[in-house]
Amino acid sequence: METTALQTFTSPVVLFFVLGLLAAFARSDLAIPEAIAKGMSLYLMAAIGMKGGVAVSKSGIDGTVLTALGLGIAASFLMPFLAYALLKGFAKLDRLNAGAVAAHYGSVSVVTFVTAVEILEIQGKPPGGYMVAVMAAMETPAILTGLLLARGMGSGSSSQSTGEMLHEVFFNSSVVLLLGAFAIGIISGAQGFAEVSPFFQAGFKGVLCIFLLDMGLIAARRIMDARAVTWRMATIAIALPLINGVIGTSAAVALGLDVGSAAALGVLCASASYIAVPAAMRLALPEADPGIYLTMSLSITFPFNILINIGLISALATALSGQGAVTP
Amino acid sequence: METTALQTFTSPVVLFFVLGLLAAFARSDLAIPEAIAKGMSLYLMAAIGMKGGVAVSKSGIDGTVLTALGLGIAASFLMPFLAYALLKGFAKLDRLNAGAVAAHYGSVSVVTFVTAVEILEIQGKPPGGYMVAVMAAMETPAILTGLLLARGMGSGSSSQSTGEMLHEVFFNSSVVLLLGAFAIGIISGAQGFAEVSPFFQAGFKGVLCIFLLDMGLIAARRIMDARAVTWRMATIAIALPLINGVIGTSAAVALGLDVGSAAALGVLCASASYIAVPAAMRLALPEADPGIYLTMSLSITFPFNILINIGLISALATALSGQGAVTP
Amino acid sequence: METTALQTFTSPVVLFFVLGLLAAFARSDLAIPEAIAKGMSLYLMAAIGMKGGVAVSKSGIDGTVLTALGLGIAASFLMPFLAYALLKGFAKLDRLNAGAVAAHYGSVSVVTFVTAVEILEIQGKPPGGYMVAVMAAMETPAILTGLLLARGMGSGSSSQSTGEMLHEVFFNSSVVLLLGAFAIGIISGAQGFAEVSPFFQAGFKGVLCIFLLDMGLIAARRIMDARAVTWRMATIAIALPLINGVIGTSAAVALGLDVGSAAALGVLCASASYIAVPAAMRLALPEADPGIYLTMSLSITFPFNILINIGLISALATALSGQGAVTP
Amino acid sequence: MIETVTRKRIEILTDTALVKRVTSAIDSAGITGWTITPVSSGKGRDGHWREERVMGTDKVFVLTIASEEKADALAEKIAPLLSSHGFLLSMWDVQVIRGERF
Amino acid sequence: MIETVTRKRIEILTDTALVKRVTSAIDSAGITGWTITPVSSGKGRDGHWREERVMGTDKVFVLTIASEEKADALAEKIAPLLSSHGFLLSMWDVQVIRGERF
Amino acid sequence: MIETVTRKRIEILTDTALVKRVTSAIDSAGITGWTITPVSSGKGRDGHWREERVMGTDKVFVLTIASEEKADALAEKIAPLLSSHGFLLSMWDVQVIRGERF
Ligand SMILES: Nc1ncnc2c1ncn2[C@@H]1O[C@H](COP(=O)(O)O)[C@@H](O)[C@H]1O
Ligand SMILES: Nc1ncnc2c1ncn2[C@@H]1O[C@H](COP(=O)(O)O)[C@@H](O)[C@H]1O
Ligand SMILES: Nc1ncnc2c1ncn2[C@@H]1O[C@H](COP(=O)(O)O)[C@@H](O)[C@H]1O
Ligand code: NA
Ligand code: NA
Ligand code: NA
Repeated sequence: METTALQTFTSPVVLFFVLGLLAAFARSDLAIPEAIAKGMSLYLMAAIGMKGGVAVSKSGIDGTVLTALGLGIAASFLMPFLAYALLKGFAKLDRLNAGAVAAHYGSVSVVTFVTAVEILEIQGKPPGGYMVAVMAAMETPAILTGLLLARGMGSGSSSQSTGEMLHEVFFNSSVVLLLGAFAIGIISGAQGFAEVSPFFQAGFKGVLCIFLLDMGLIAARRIMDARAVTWRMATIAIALPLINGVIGTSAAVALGLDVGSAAALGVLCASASYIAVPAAMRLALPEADPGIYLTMSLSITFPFNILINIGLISALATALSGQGAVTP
Repeated sequence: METTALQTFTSPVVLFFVLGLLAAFARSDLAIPEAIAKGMSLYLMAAIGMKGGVAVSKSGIDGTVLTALGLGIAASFLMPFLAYALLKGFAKLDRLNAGAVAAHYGSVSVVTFVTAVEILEIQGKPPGGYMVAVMAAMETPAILTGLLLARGMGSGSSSQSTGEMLHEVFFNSSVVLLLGAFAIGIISGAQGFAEVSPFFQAGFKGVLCIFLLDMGLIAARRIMDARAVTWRMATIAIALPLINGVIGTSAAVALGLDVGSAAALGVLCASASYIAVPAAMRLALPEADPGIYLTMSLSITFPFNILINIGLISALATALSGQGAVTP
Repeated sequence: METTALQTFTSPVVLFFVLGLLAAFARSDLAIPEAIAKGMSLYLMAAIGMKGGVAVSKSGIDGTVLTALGLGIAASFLMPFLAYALLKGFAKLDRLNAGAVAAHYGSVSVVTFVTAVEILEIQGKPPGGYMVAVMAAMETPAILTGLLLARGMGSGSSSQSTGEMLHEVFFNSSVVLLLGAFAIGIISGAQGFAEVSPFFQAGFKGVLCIFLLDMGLIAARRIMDARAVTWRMATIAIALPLINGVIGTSAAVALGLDVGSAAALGVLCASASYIAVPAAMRLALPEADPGIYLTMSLSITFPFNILINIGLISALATALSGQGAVTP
Repeated sequence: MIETVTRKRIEILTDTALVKRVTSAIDSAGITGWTITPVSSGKGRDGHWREERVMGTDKVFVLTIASEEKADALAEKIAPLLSSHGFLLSMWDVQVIRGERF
Repeated sequence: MIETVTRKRIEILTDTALVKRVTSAIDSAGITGWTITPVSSGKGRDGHWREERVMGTDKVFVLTIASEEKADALAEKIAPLLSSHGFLLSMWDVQVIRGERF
Repeated sequence: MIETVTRKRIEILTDTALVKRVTSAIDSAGITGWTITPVSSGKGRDGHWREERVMGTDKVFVLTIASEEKADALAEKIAPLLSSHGFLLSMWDVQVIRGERF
């Protein structure tokens, strides 16, 4: 654990995130142009999608893959209920905002996942390539649960905007790009990937550094501006990744996933969306306050996961796998 | 041919283009920021220019190079006449729009060329490095012919705007960047290129993937919005690349170019500009309708070339070269 | 010197800068999107910072490093006095503008430094990695001197804007990014850098090419528009880099720096800021004319340094070091 | 002298995600066109926001020129969404040439 | 109270490629300055367009503030190009400080 | 018919580096909000400038809607900076819905 935590904090990826946080807290004017930040996020999704697809084109799809997919989808559907209960009960949020926030915690953060993969690989526990598909599958179910919670069953929402929203949910740009690149990875395989790997593979960690620098800047600036977030909400933004991480990792180990994949699934459960879900919420629940859901997921949960929780989940996965198996 | 077509469709470059088309048809909100797209197009032109220049710095300039240059320039000057006749006769376009569209089909598409080079290299028929110079030389002559056709000889256009237009034609950014980078490639040679090849060479195919993703999105969105394009125009947008491709390839083989270079010249003839020429037309013929020329060249001809016609032209070049030579 | 000058002009990095100058003088519409240019400048600073940090993590900090740091800081504080005297005396600038321009010449240009490092490495005289820290340390002192000169000691400036300005000076984005990446390089060391080197190291020269293309475009366009710059100011914009370069190089050799580092320090002294200082001046001296200080530093001094002065300084450093040492 | 006529110019600040709601209201008010311009940041009762395209917190201005009558119809349609969707609407008279097209 | 004077503000939507036509009309009308702002997309009689910088289908707003007299001169100059070049022009009265510079 | 009220719309062109001077003047005039939009280039008495983000020569429009009284207070505050800081200010009357929030 010691080495783990230390390795985390000597990785340039994490250090650039810390630099972003510090620069924003010092009120430096350092800023990445929005077009560049958007371009980097598309690059990261295309690259991670392709790499996952190439991995699956080698390993094939077996029972473990289907188990992990099923577990991920179920988690995404169900996690918002717990989040909703805490948000209404403890943080006193109204139904609308509680449902919107819950959707974020059921869904996933691509960058948290990617950072976890980097860290797990350094620790010698690389997750399976199929985990990318699991991640893509976990993006949307939580949105449906969150809307259900926010609006109630017999909601009077116009069917037009529901259709628009469902379309947004299933064809939003991150889902399309992740799954599209995943399919391209499967079709073109290792040979096709070789042609483009200098771009998608060799450049990956460097781009991730600059992207995390930007995320650090944005997360810190947002929390300095935050008005709507109370200490109760902040507490939940720390508690949920801990709880969801433990549940996800334990279930994954219990169902037989390898250490790395179990940790990755735990991280997915622990992470909160701040790209796909906010976009869907703005359309489907425009009355909900982005100042609450973005600040919680991006400014509290995201740094907590990157800096602390990935390390904890990785250690937990190792411990649990060690108990269940003879070989460490 | 079978393997050829198959290889085309397992190449990530082509698959990303297909992904772009599909995402746009599914009305996904996936979009590449405009600044990034523009940056990628500049990168591709700088890289292809340099690579061509380095190749010529090795091979030198000989009779074949001059033949190819002459053939390309002649084709660019002459092809608009055929296009114009078809556009006026068959598609019933007025003189102005027929001339504007004809200019596009006489000029070339850099990205179609680049994609063809990638595919030809996979097929073991790499074109000569000098073809980049041929491409640059083919960009502008067609613009002059197109304007002549659109305005007639004794046109009453003010001499001020003609001067402005001619300047735009010869100093437009793609010509300057392509030829400039070509010259840099010649001057700095293989040794100078080695320093920058990780950027310009290793990253090339990956950037091309993302750029083609964007082109797929734009082409499909444009055709879904298209109002001005009739089925007759659409037919011409398929017929011209076929006809021009056959003419260009045959002439190139007849004049003794190697298979790869002949196919590349065929592809240049078959391709239609959607970067340099639209910009010139907007200045020189502002009354012509971009909804016609951009939709035809970008949304019909471009995908047709990428997905089908490059394969056909490559096969034709091989067949024709096989007839003329003893060695296959 | 002959080979040196020749090598400079066959390096793609310098050739792209020349291409930018020529394209702008020919009034081509070639332009790099602003977001891309900004992104590239951030990339270059992050990369150069990290590389310096990694070098220092290997070599450690010794007396030479501290000497170089002290020399750089002293030069940055003191050089504006000479510049100010010349600007007031010879170029007849008023106090305000003379102070503003002087601040630019005391501070440094990151891209001039980076280009010098590339050229010195080709010539087999790589500067020490710690020179990056020297560069970062030289950015700000000159701003303080320049303001003092512009406003006088007992200036009536409101304390609010002074505080704002000092904050800008010490937390401006280039200082934060350079020093932050430098620290990351030290912490993560060679092993951490290995992960991200395909991005930060392999891509570096290529990005520098495109960035210098843009700088060439901007420098030439600005001088064609220039109204405020007289021939006297232009003369100073050539004289100062010559004088400061000689002073800086000689002092560095005298204090025992190796050839490469002495040349690099000379280049830093010779270079004029056009990123950090203009931003600070706009805040602190909004009445000063950017048309003067940007045109002088960016359109005259910068090209002069890139095309001629780096070569001169390198030769001077070699000559001086040769005199002082037995081994060449 | 060129002849000009008076029309209303309406400008609506909206989240990028909600642009379609605004433009379909414009279309259904029978107005012939609209133009969208980018916005970088702002401050209101809900505090400060910045364009963060990755998170989708970017806003745009939708502007349209129309006859007074159609402009009023549009305002009527948009008014209920002003609070719930965080729109900001202002309108004023402008002179245009070739007024028949608006 | 600060003294203000009334001037005309003219806004012209134009293709990026044709900006120079507009700005030289402004210059030749004797107006002291202009400012260009970006535009992302729009819809008109010719259908929908989007900024596609690679293809050069981007548009901008050119805006200028001038005395009524100069503004009319400009409108006169631009009017013939409105249809053929797809320009969109609107103008209205604004108050400015230091009116002598316009 | 929707009820509208008249407010002043103020638009200030400023260097990006000096935005905070403008927005704090707005805040201290008691105005509830402001919006910033990008600008690409321009020409004035000091010649032509272009957005060059690397050099920090980019400008923006800061726009704010306020009651006449607050708008005048703001103009008063900004006026001294117009020349020294190169600001450009124009204002005009607009109609808004839900006028109580401005
Ligand atoms: N009524 C309108 N209000 C605002 N912008 C318009 C309007 N009509 C047209 N436009 C803009 O002007 C462009 C050209 O219009 P058109 O010439 O009608 O195709 C459109 O794409 C819009 O950006
Ligand atoms: N008459 C005008 N109309 C619109 N914008 C102007 C005008 N005059 C100046 N500007 C803008 O204000 C900036 C500064 O102007 P100046 O202080 O005159 O150099 C210019 O670069 C333009 O962007
Ligand atoms: N008085 C105002 N003038 C200009 N823009 C405003 C004003 N009030 C609000 N805004 C803009 O509208 C957005 C939403 O405002 P609000 O709904 O008050 O949070 C703000 O972020 C600003 O961009
Ligand atoms: Na989650
Ligand atoms: Na062609
Ligand atoms: Na200096």
